[in-house]
Amino acid sequence: MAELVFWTIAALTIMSAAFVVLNNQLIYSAVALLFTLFGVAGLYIFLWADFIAGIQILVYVGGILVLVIFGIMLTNKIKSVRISHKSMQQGVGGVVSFWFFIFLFIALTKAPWAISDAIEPIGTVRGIGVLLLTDYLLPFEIISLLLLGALIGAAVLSRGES
Amino acid sequence: MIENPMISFPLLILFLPLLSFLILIFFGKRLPRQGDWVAVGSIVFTFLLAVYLFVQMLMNYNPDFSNSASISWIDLGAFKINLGILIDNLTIVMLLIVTLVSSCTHIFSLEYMKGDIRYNRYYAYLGLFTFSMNGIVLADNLISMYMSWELVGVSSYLLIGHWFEKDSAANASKKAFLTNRVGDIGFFIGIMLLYSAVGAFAFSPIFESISTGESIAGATLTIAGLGIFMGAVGKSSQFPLHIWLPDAMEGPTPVSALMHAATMVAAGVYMCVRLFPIFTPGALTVIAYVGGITAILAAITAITQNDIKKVLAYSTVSQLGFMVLAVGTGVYTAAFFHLLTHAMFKANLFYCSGSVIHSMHHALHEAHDHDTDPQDMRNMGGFKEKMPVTYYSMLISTLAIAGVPLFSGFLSKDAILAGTLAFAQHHPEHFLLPLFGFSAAAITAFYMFRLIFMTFHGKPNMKSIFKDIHESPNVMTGPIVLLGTLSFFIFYTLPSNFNPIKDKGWFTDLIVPRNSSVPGSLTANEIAEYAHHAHYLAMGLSIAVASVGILLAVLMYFTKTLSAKNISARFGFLYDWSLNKFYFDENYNRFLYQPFMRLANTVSWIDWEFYDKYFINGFGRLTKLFSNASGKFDYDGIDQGLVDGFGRVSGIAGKFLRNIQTGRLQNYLLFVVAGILVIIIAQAF
Amino acid sequence: MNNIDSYLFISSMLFCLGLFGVITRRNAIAVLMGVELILNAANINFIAFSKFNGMNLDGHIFGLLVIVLAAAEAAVALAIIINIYNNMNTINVDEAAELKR
Amino acid sequence: MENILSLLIWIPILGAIVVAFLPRDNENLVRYTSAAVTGLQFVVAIVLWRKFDPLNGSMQFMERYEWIPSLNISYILGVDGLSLPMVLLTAMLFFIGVFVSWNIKKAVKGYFALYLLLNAGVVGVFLSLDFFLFYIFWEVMLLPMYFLIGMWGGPQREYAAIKFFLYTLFGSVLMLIGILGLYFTCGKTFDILLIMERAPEALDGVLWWGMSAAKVIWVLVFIGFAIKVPVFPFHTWLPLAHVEAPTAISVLLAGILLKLGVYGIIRVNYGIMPDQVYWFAGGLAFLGLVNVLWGGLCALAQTDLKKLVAYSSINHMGYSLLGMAAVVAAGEMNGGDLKAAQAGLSGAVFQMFNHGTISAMLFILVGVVYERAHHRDIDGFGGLASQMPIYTGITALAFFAGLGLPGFSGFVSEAMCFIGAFPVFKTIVILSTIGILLNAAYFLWAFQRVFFGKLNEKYKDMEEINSLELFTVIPLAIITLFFGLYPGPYLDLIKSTMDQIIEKIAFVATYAVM
Repeated sequence: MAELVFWTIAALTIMSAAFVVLNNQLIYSAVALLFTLFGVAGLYIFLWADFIAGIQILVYVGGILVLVIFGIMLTNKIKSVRISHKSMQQGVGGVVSFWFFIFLFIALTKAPWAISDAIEPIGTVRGIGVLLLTDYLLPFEIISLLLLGALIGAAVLSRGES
Repeated sequence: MIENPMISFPLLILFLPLLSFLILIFFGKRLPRQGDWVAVGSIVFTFLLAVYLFVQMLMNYNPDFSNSASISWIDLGAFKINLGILIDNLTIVMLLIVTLVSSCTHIFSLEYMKGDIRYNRYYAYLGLFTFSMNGIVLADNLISMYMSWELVGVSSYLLIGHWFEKDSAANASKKAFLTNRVGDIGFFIGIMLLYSAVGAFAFSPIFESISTGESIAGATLTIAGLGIFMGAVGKSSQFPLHIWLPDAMEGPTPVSALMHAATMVAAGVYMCVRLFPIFTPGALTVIAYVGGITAILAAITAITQNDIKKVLAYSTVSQLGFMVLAVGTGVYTAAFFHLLTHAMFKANLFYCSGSVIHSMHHALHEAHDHDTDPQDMRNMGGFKEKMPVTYYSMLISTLAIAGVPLFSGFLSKDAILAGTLAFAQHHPEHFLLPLFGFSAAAITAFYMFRLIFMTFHGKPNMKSIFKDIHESPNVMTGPIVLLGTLSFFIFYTLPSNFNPIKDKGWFTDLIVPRNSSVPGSLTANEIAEYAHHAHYLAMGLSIAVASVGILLAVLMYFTKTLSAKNISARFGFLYDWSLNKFYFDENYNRFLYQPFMRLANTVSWIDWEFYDKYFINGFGRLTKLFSNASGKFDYDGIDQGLVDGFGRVSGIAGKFLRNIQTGRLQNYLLFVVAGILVIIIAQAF
Repeated sequence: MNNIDSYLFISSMLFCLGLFGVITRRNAIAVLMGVELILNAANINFIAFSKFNGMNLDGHIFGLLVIVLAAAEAAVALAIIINIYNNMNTINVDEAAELKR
Repeated sequence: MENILSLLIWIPILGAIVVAFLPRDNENLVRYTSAAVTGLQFVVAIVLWRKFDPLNGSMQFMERYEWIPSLNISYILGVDGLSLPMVLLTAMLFFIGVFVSWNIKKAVKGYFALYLLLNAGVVGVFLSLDFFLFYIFWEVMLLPMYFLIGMWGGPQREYAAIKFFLYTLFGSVLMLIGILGLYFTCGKTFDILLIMERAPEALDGVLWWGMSAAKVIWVLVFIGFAIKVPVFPFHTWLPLAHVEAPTAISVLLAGILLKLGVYGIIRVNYGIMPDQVYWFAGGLAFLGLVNVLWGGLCALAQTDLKKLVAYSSINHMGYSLLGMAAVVAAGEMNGGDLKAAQAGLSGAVFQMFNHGTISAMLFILVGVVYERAHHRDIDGFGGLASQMPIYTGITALAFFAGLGLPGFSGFVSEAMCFIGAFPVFKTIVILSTIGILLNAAYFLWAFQRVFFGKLNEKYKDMEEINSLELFTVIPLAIITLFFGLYPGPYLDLIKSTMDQIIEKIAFVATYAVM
């Protein structure tokens, strides 16, 4: 059962991702991205990463995706939902991407991964919290600063020339 | 050491005038009466100290008295200079002369310089002069003597140039300093020669070392002596450097009396007397000739001068020549004796001339006449009644300088002439020396009486101002009377002798000649012996020549039985030469000064216009040429050919590759990924 | 679902799709979406390795950081895009080929 | 106080940085800051002087830090009797120079920043005991000078600046070759003291292109320093640079930068290659003679007051060269005359100090009259003595000091140079005494033309020298007078160091004779 669910989610993720990159209408791409993000969140759950999954939905779906949609709307004179956008060098791009995937696939099957088993934790939040405020305090602070900088930068940039 | 009055008093005498100089130069303008009382007070005080020393000397009556003290000035281990003072009878007498004449000058100037625009400076410089002159007198070594020597030159420069608004005064001061410097160079070379041989600057080690004859002797010593003597030539205005002294009369008359008659110019003679032991017979011969020639040349020049101060100036030069002649013939104490008497009567003569000029000046001022020269004797005449004190005092001094018995000059001049005569008797080849001496003596008598007659006798030549001529005030006549009195013989022959024609007295007792340090020279005794033998002959001759001189002057200028015009016309070129001072200035100007300036200009031209412009900048131009050539090669050959060849190849390649550079980010990304693929493939195989 | 290969397979697929999107899309926002896909693929790897390496929470931390980074990136990128749009009236990356000039 | 020497160098550098960050508009702040910086340096220099032990002739207050170990380059500082008076003079003149340049109007901030940098360079050269450091400071000095002449100078300033720059650069390149020669022959070290120890043996018998290496290095280094002195054939940059530079810079050029040449010759040539002194002394004395006469004659012919003073510098440095040549008197073949050697070398060092104070005074005074009249033509004045008595008095004092009047320090040192050089170089010294006359002639003639005679109507409203200008001249006048009357303190300060140098040179002679 779990196996089935897993593969369903995997398929949903891949399919919607394909839709994102292949579809010609921007808004549809954005909506397809929603499914991809949800799918990835699902995969996180399978990976016992409950906290990350939550964050994935909160930040990606709640934040980034909304931002993207706003972006789309702000940059197009919307007359209909069908905001078309063409692609280019699809042939060459496809070939290169495909061969890239082939090589990655070969690599991941051939690589001798060091695996060690573990039991499912009761929750990861506590562990992450401890780690963030002990070992990873500096990255945490830096990323906060970065975020702050990005916020200010974004605000300054989008204000335009005035 | 400092408690000893024989050391501390001379030091006071030395430094008090310096103190006065410093006070006046910095605060003179702010002091009441511009501070003249500071200067006069300090100098009179030093005079009293000098009198004290003099009295001490008379009371001791010790001809060998000597006292010295010194401090270390430079001490580098081996190289040492000690500055010190040396006090013996010679020094004390000289100090007395300097302070006496200096005091008189200070007092005399109170009236003479009244209302001058730089009154305080004038007194300050007098202080500086007195300090440096005392420095020469007291020096116990060559270095301090040389230092004071130069300082005297500077104060002379400042005082001659006191009225620097006049170009002639400015020129004269510069000329005086530079001419003195020429002499100083010789002096300094002499010092270096002595030091490098002896290794000391102080007099006594030098004398000792010379007397051993090992460190320095022969020609070197002669040259060293002549070098030192060159200093005296400059300072005492001897031929051929005598040209500055007559010009120096541009300074105020009291200054001329102090410096250019009594003290500063006597410094050279004083130095020769002080350093007599180092002169070799060869050097002494040269000295004697220099003195002789100076005496006669200057005397001849003095005959025709009309400026009252110029006559006195040439007379001074001539008298200094006498003294140097005496040093050269070995009777150096006679030279010093003449220095002493000459200081008194010549200073007095200058004061008297100053008094006359002062009076003339006032009279001209009253008459609103600014063009007439107040110093020209042709504008004077008949002042005898108007200025009796000046007249009689001047007459006495004139009698003294002419060498008339009963007066001081007779004694000293006689001693010199006796020495000269004795010298010639023993060295007949030098017969010219007494000839110079006696003829100069005759001429001196002549021109001095010419001066007296032209100024005080006869009819007034300028009626317009005659009524305003009057006797000078007491501060001026005081020094005149004092120094006039001192021209009598009696002051020099006391206490043992009242005979007016014998020079024996305190002076000859206390200032005794010493043997020369140079091995093989005549001893002092021998010289004295010879001179003694010649004494009566010399005395007779000197009285005779003086009478001839005076008689001629009387005939020509008093009774006018002989016409001066006719005689001058008969002598023709000699008169011309005398009137033009033997063309010294003109010839120096043409053969020394002008070529020198041309040399300077040429050197400067070579330096700036030629050497720098063409040679140094030529390097620059050469470099530029070279760099142009290499630049051409660089550009055309290497750059255009080789480097641009690469460039062109890459240009073509670039044009081809440019097509790939689309400027689209995604293209580049594609290439990146493709590149990664290629790498992976390459890795795989 | 219990071996790492499957997760890696999914993530590599997601990565290649994202790459394809970044390479081919003209619209800058679409390119941005491709970038998001790539970031997600990377994140999956982090979390997967974290699980199969003895439930090491370090991977989670990195995942978290990546998400924050993505958020920041999206914000800035969109701001830039809007700015470009205001200036050039297009957000097609090939039209805004300033690099070529 | 451990690092008092570093303090001397770094104070002005920090000062330059501070000045560079001051607001451009507040010119007075810039001036006061510079005055404070140089004043502080002066105080430190005085402290150094009080702590200095004059009985010890070797280096004192040594500082030594590794800098670039791979090339054996270190940061070594030290001071001895030769450099201490120069450091004092430098600190004092730079302090005074700030007030001399008080009236600079153009780009005040830049001027003072460069000025302080120059200060650091000069002090650095005097203090550094590592050739690499020495050379760096030598070049550091050059650059600000170029700009100070080139931007704040007179009408021909660019030409003068570039000429100065190229001339000096030419010299320093030759010097660099010499330094590298020493570096490679003496075991790859830049440490001057170490080279001093090793050089006589290391250079003994070494031949380069068939010539003795020691002689080649001597000549190379000598030319480098000779240009700074300046010695006769390399002197033509000096009048131009002096004339065109602003007053304060002329003061520093004459007062300190020329001394670097003499200092360098004594420190490097004498210190490192004492055996070659005998070979070169005759030439040195001859160059001294040429300097004296050539400079004197040129000065006599000048009509520009500043140029006259500039040529008088050439003339005066000639005496110093003469004195330096006198050291050889200590050698055995010259009779081991220690007296003459001491007199000559100390005289030369003293002369360079005295010329520093006297020529500084002269340039300041020329600057004063130039500021009022805007020209320096000697014949264009006349009678100023009646209008400006104080100025005249001070100028007379400076001129008399310049012509070597007893009572002023110049006399003492000139006399010592002459007396020292006389036993060995009789003819040369006798000829160069003509210089005494030339000195007097050009100074007095100029003095007469400017100050004597009737007052030129144009200048009847000329202002008297003001108190700021007096403040800059009077200390120099006092020093000149003091050392003229009592040279003891100065000579005691340098005595031990001079003795060491002489001893070394004398020792080498006995060694060479064996």
